[in-house]
Amino acid sequence: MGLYIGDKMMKYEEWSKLAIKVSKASLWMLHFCTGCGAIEMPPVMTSRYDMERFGIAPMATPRQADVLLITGYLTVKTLRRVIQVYEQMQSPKYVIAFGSCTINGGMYWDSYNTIKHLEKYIPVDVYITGCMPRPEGIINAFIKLMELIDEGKARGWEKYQKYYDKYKENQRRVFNFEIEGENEEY
Amino acid sequence: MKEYELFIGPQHPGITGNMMYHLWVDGDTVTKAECNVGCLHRGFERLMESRLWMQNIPLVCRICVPEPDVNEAAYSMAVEQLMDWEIPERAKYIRTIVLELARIAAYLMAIGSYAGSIGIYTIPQWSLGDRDYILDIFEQLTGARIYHIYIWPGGVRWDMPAGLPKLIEKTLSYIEKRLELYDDVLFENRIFFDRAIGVGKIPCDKAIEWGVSGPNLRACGYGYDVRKLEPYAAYDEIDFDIVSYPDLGKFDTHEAGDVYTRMLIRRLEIEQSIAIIRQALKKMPEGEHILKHPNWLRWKVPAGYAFARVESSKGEFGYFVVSDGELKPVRVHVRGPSYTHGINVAERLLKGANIADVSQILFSLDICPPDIER
Amino acid sequence: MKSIELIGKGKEMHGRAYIEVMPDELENAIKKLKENGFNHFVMLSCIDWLEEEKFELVYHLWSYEVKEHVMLSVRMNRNNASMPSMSHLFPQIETYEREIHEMYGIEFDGNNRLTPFLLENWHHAPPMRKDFDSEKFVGKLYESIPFIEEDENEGI
Amino acid sequence: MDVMGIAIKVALLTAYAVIGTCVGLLFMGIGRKIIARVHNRVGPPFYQNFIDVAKLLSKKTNISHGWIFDLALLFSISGILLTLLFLPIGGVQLLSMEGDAFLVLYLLAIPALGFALGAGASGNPNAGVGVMRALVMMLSYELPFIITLIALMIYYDTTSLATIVRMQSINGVKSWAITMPPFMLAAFAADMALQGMLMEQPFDIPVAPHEIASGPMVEFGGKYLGSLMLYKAIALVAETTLFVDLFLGGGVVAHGNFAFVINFIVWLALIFLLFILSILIAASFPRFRIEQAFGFYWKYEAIIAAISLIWVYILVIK
Repeated sequence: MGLYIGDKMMKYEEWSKLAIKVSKASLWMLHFCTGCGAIEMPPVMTSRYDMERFGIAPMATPRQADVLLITGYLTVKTLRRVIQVYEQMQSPKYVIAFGSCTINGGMYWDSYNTIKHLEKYIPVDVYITGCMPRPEGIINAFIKLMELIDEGKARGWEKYQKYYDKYKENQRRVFNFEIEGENEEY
Repeated sequence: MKEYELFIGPQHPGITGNMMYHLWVDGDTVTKAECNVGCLHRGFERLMESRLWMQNIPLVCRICVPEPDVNEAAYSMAVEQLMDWEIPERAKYIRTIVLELARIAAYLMAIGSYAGSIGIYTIPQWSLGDRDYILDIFEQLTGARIYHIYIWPGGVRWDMPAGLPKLIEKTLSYIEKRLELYDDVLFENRIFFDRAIGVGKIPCDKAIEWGVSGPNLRACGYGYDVRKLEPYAAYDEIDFDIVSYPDLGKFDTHEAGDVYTRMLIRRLEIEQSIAIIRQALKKMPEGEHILKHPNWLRWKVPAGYAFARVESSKGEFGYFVVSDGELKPVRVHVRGPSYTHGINVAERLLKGANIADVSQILFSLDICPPDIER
Repeated sequence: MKSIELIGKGKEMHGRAYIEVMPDELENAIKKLKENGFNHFVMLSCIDWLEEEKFELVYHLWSYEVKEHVMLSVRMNRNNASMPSMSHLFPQIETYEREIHEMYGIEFDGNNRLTPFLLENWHHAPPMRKDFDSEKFVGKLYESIPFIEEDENEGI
Repeated sequence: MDVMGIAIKVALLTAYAVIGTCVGLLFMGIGRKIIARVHNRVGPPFYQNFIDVAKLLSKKTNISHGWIFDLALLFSISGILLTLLFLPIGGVQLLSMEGDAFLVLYLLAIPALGFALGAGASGNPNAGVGVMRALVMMLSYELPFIITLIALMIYYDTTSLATIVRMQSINGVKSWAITMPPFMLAAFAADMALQGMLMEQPFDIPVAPHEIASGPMVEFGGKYLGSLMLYKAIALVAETTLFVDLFLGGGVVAHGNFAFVINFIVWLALIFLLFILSILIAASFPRFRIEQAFGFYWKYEAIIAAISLIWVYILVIK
């Protein structure tokens, strides 16, 4: 596959290099307000820190977005919505997860309703540590994501396609609060 | 057009955080609204029962994200009631200043997100940028931008640094100057009048029965404010007047309890808070900032029931704490103002509203879902 | 205190009136308080006293006129706990009853909206009961779900 | 017409379409920068919109909702492109005929119908509400716009856009329609209609994100959204050009051999100013409700337009 420009034929690889260049300079995000992290999103988007400098813009619907921001802890009820949103997004798509609670549960480590490791349910490309992450940290995460895209390492969406069955199984278990051995109705 | 169902949230620009409304719409009019919450339910109250009294301070501030300090204050006050502690004078004044700064920050955020919901994106950009200067003060005072963990049972964690009053004064006069700009663009805008007057009216005779509180109640013409009813911190020594309908200062008075009045009450209370902080800075005495406290790890609180309430930017915040004299609380129950505003009041107000007004009604009630679900 | 005089019993506790009533007296007590100026319903809490085998419901009311806070407390047995619903007196009681029904498993007769409120698909013990061990539950559910490791040899 | 002539014409048309798109994207980028300054921000680089479109067109999976959904976008883009090509740009007119003022009005309605088709096929209730609003908006702003157009037609006694532009360019700036008092009123009414056409506040009702999650665009993603952005860029150029042609003499100030270069630059400057005016209005006003917008156009704007029409009629009779 290729396209003639003058006497040079641009190969498919070159086109995809160009696509990588442009997709890294225009990351449209969907900031899913899943938890407290959402409070630091407005400062990042508005006049003090101004994310739009880097071509990052907030979007209204999942169809239009490239990056899904998981802003904070996820309850099981939210996870169901997050996965719906993630599946509606168009590839290539990336996930940035905020805060300690998405990494290992953070301060809600013994809560019955928050999932502890986001990685078990959807692939995550970049984590931001802290509670709360500072706006500088958020911008830093985006720049890291740009680097990863450039190096071709931000391939979470391909992993999701490849291990789709395993992810679905994990999601099904957590949605139904399925504990092996005790599934009788209370 | 036939009747259809519309799901708003949790991923929707026109929703106040992570919650959902299920609307039944006929043409342009909402015929029925049902609130669906629980997306933020972390089981806080369960977690607090399994942690020490002191370990709960970092937890409680996560209950209301835009204005975390009221939670620390209310929880500390409830514990102080059980302990029969009287906190030092200086700590009272510092608490007042912190709570009022947090109120200004929360109001700036509320005004910004309301303005976004009616489509004027300049105001959120300005007001959230200005809010950041208040977060800077917090950073100098407490070391954190959002979750301060600063108000403790028995006082405040650290004393106020010497140079801080100067910075606070500078920021306050900056915000005062900016408020005039907000007036020009939003609060004196003809289209704002057209959009907001008469929309989303809380019936004033029902307001108390429905459990409306805070600025939303004052917009209905009841001058009730916890800061006056049950003065906490240093509010009993500070001179201020409650802003309530129909006295809206330099703005025109229109209908009671509608979106317009609710937003203007918030706008006017920013000025009120600025005046309170100035007074408190002037009156603040020297002295200790915290009581001599026991070993937090082996701290037992006497048995009993205590209830403390504070006035947050969203309404009346209450903490009901039950102790049986052990290391851990038996029960901590949080009364969030959004619990009534977001479910009962919003469901009733949305019924019959125009679909274009749904989002502005929700934002003008200033619903904060984490304190509904906890 | 005014409320203690109205009901005829109770004691003061940290500046609040604490009144214990029997379940059958509850409706009349709330009605009486509401008619006498206690028109702001603050909240409805539930406490699980595991050792005593009791649930305690606390109805908090506030009067803007006399500036007084009342805690009306009702106790009931932990097994098959049920109470008549008070949602006809104050509309927001409906929501509190929904939550307590879900979190403690108390039935409220007369409340038609005891649908799942905060949790979805929940079929274990009501989580706010003291005999539900949150930490153990986390270990059994969330920690047992496997990570998805990438197969190094295959590549993507 | 010989083969060569047709080939040149086709090449010119393509060139204009490409120029129109690029100019639109560039202006949108500069507009974002200016709005960012109003917001106290730095803003994205001015070429950001080119990157955005390129990225959207390179997205991989694309969810379609059937062939009507695919066709609808094509419908919209071709409609707006045709409109652009029928308009005199800097005094140069490629496709022209008697009565093309009416034709342009009809062509301008095609994109809205395309959206209606696409949104209908997507089946999203938000899109449905958005399309209803878009159609009502069209109905509202067309009335004052048509009245001002009739006033112009009566004054210049023609239904051809090219003639209107030519008559206005006889004496350069002095003969522009906007210099005459009745047409000042008409220009005001038409500018408000332009605000509605460009879907900027206070008339961004069909795409209100907080109310209906960006309305008709709610189901467009990836390549579809990229095409939509291209459509928006062309629409911006076409609609502002229409205003320039009607009231500002099409930007024609010079006559002679290389005059078209100067005229082109003047045209570019004029549509840029119009666009900046429109986004500055957008930055300082909230959004109307749909019935308020309808009332605004049919009550105030239509009356202003009607006054100018009567005024012009009196002038012509004399």
